[in-house]
Amino acid sequence: MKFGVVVFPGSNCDADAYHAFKDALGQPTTYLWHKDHDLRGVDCVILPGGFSYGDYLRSGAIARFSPLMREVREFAGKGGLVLGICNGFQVLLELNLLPGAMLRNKRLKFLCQYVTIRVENDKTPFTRKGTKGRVLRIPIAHFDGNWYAPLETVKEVEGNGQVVFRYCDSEGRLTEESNINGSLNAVAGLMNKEGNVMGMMPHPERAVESILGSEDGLVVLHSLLENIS
Amino acid sequence: MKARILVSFKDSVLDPQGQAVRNALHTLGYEPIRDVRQGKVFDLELGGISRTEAERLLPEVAAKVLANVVIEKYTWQILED
Amino acid sequence: MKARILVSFKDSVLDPQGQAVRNALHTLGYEPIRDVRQGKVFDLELGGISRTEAERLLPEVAAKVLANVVIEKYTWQILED
Amino acid sequence: MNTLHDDAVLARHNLTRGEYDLIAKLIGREPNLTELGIFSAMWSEHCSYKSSKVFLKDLPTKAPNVVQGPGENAGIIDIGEGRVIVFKIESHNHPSYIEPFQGAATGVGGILRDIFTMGARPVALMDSLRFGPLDNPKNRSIMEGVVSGISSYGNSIGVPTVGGEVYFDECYSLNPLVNVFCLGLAEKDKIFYAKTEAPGNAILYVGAKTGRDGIHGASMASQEFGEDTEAKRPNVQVGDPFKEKLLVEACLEVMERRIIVGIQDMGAAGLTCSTTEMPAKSGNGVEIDLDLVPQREKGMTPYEILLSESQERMLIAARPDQVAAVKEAFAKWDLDAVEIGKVTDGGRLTCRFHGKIIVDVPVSAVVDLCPAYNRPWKEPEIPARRRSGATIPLPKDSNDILRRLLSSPTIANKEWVYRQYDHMVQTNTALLPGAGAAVLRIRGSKKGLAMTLDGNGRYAALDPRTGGKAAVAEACRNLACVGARPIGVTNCLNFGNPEKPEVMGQFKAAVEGLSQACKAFGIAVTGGNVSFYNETEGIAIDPTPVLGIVGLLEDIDRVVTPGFKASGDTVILLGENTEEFGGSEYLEAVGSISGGAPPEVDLDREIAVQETLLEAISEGLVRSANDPSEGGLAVCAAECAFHSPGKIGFELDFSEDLRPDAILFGESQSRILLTVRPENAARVLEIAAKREVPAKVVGTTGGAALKIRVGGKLLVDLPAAEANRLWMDSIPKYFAATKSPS
Ligand SMILES: Nc1ncnc2c1ncn2[C@@H]1O[C@H](COP(=O)(O)OP(=O)(O)O)[C@@H](O)[C@H]1O
Ligand SMILES: [Mg+2]
Repeated sequence: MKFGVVVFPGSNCDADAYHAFKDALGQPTTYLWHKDHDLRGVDCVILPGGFSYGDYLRSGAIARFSPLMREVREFAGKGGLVLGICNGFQVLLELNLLPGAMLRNKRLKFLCQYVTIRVENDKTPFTRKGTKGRVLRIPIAHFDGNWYAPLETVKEVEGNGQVVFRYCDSEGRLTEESNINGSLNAVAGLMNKEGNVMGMMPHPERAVESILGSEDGLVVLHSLLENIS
Repeated sequence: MKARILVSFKDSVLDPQGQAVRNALHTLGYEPIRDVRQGKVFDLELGGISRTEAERLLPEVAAKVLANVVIEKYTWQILED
Repeated sequence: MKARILVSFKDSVLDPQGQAVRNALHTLGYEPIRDVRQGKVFDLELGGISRTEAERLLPEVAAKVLANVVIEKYTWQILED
Repeated sequence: MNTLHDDAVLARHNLTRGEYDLIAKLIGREPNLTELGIFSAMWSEHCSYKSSKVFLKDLPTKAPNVVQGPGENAGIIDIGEGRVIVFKIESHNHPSYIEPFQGAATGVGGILRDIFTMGARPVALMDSLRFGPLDNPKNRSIMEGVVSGISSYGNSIGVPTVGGEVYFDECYSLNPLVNVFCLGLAEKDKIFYAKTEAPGNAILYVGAKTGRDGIHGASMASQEFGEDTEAKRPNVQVGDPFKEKLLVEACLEVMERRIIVGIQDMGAAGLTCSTTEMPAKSGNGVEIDLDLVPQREKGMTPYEILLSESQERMLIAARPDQVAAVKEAFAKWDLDAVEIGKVTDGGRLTCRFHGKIIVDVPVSAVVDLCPAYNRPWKEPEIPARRRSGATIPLPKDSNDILRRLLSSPTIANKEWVYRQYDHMVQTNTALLPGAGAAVLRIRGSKKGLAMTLDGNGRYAALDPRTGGKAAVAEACRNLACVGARPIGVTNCLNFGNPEKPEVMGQFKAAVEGLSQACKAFGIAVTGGNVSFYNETEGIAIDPTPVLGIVGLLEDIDRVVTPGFKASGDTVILLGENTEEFGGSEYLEAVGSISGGAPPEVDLDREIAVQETLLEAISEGLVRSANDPSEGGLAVCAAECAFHSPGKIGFELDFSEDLRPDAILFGESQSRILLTVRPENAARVLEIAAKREVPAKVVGTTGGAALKIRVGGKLLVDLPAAEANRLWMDSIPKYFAATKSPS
């Protein structure tokens, strides 16, 4: 399975994602330059974390206008797999490929730490190697991860089972405290209705080697591998 | 031509930054400040277009780029010809 | 009473955000937008003070809390009594 | 008789009449105002080290692993397998006081440029911070601004901030310290230097446009400027981490492809510094046209263009046939590369402006001929070293003292700070903040890199020589506790006004102390930074030498962490408790004067203790290790409990004939608290005995309480969870008021 990691100016987890898919997962992986109009025949597009365009206007807001996003949109429209991590999630929201928007974390601070998230839906191309209810330990590092959407949207999203991950405590319980950034319904990961585009704030690519403290991110990576066409 | 676009959260969206500012002001004794909402201001320098064109351009730029209409609202005005 | 304080970098100070926005707008073909400076807007709700008191309070709050006058400038206005 | 500029002009340029006459002699005529500005900046304390040079000569700068010692943008150490590390520390104290957020942010930007300008990819940042006490809202807002400034720049550019330190003391209220360290990795055969190589090469300007930022306030000559120029010229720059991220990628790309010959960042003194230092190192000159320099503002004078300290700019020398490729590489990253001049022979800097030559000076005069001063110094008065018999009464309730210590901000957990920093980006951070040193894995190698920043201003204030020594000893000890051996040193020396003999005396003594310690450890100092004039209203900060020491782990899988691993493990103390209270947090906590002498540092003992630990680690015996520093043994042991999963408690038992408060809270040096499986205790004691290091079993891990007995009496008995809460909540509590309701 071939993975493509998009590089925007200001992306800074592009190399981490590349390393995770290429070395930890052992799959052919390539960088995709934001100014190109070519997805190089990849099976899955990764929008990595970082600060595309400095996040100066809003997180992900300027990156959405990159030339390559036309192809990404088409690719997603045709059912291609797209995974947005952190800033990549924010870009997907700005692109309207996922519903809602990100607000600043509830305590108005950048947060870098391990969190625990619960698999809410294991029937997705991103989680089929997980089990519903399983708790994963994966780091976050973001300022704007407080997911928000109007009430009707939230209802729809929940009704469709689009919530893939929620922040929880180590036992899998949803608590005020474990909802670290204040996201509505503790949303940590979200997919589109069709189920081929997912965004998540936690960084699975940071949790694929035991030397770094967790391998739980492999659940997402291994799941993707199951989708070989 | 000079123009200004203001972008701020819709009233229905919580504005924690504004609240933090208000709390800070209260701590410093500025009690009369009952509420604060924080937003962004963009001061634009326009050139080579007419006022009518600018009047079309500004809301377009505001809605398409400067504000995320899921959470934000905007106003615009031409300050100077 | 409603008031508004605008805070932005002094003209000679680099405004990376404004520049990034301007560059993005140019890429999108909004050439007439020659320059962008980005700042913050604070919409305040005041209570329990007179207009005269507000006129003293606002610049004080702006200079002491909302702006760092080393690099920022501010303007204020009362929008509504 | 040199009369072109009067005393007022010289004073504004911080130049003495004597220095001025020397300049006139060196260039064979009197300098015009722009040239005066150039000399003023380059001969400033910051750029020339004129007051510190004579004392810094003592520092050991050579060792077999040193590839580059002091004198370049950063030091370089060989770590084997064809790789080198490039690292350095810088202060940004004054700007951070005036504008905490931007001041600290641009400090990060500046140190990053020092590293990637040498061809290394920055892989880690650390920050050493000193603020006034947090009960003062002004200090809180400085801290809040500084931390978010560092976080904003480092996070955005994608270099993890993996460690650091924070101290609080009244002396930093009007003069906070912000020292930032950066480390980069490079291949040994791909290091770049600031050189111009040969006449005919092109000089390219890359990065942000030049504005009127940061033109040295004290050296401003206002006559030439319009009325409103002062107001227009901000002394604090705004950082643009996004632009710098592009600059990192573009610069590393042209270096990787070897399509440039030399490169230098534009830091202090901006274009002036880079256009003189680069040719000076190659014995060349440089000719530039100031009209070609990309400018952000209209109507800038040559003086302003040359002395601007706008951020995110670099100067490149390239062969004429390389220029097109360089421009193309920068264009890919949406950056301009503008050819502003060329390399000449004859060793002069000539600048053209509106067609006229307005600067023509020999670069060597600017760069190398600043006079060095042997300023008068006064040997510091050291309080009598008292090893016993503190005059303070014994504490009635040691639990209470421990509670106070754990919640003192200097000792309390610093998560409030480091969780605002992305410390994991680049996915190399094997040991996250929380331990005494950070550890990075090195891809494609078994080895690991450890790094730490340390310094204790209070010790240095009481006895600068010991303070310097102690900083080195503690830093190395922190490295040893994770299993690393020190390989290189950088340092940031924060002091008061060097024109005061007392301050100069402190400086001299501190440098001697740290120099002596580095020699004992056999490690070289590869660079650093001196920050003088840390005074406000005539009151100087405590002399604060901050050491940045990097260590190497031979086997990263053997990395040791401070947290207890299991109940029932045996706790061993290496080293010896003594009755030393001077400069301790304990004295501070009981409200006693922080007088006396700081704890003595016996370097032979220190090294023997660390070697014992390293040997035990290499045999795979050690389950956890931590060193008692601020707050002493009780705090040290408590930290091991807090870092353990499930907050494993301990029971320790001491029976020495010492004041109990000395055992619990004294800060005697050269001690390490470690745990082993019970069956391995004897072997550790054996290793210690072989090295003549005092070592003994002092207790076991387990239970849910922190328990310490001295002479049979249970003096400390606190539930681990409660103690942990005090330690965790102390700093966040101060900032709770500004928190938004969630
Ligand atoms: N300013 C800071 N930035 C990042 N990490 C910090 C900072 N201050 C403290 N830390 C981290 O908190 C931990 C404890 O620091 P400290 O108490 O100074 O350790 P030690 O006493 O062992 O030197 C360390 O891991 C350190 O890196
Ligand atoms: Mg320390």
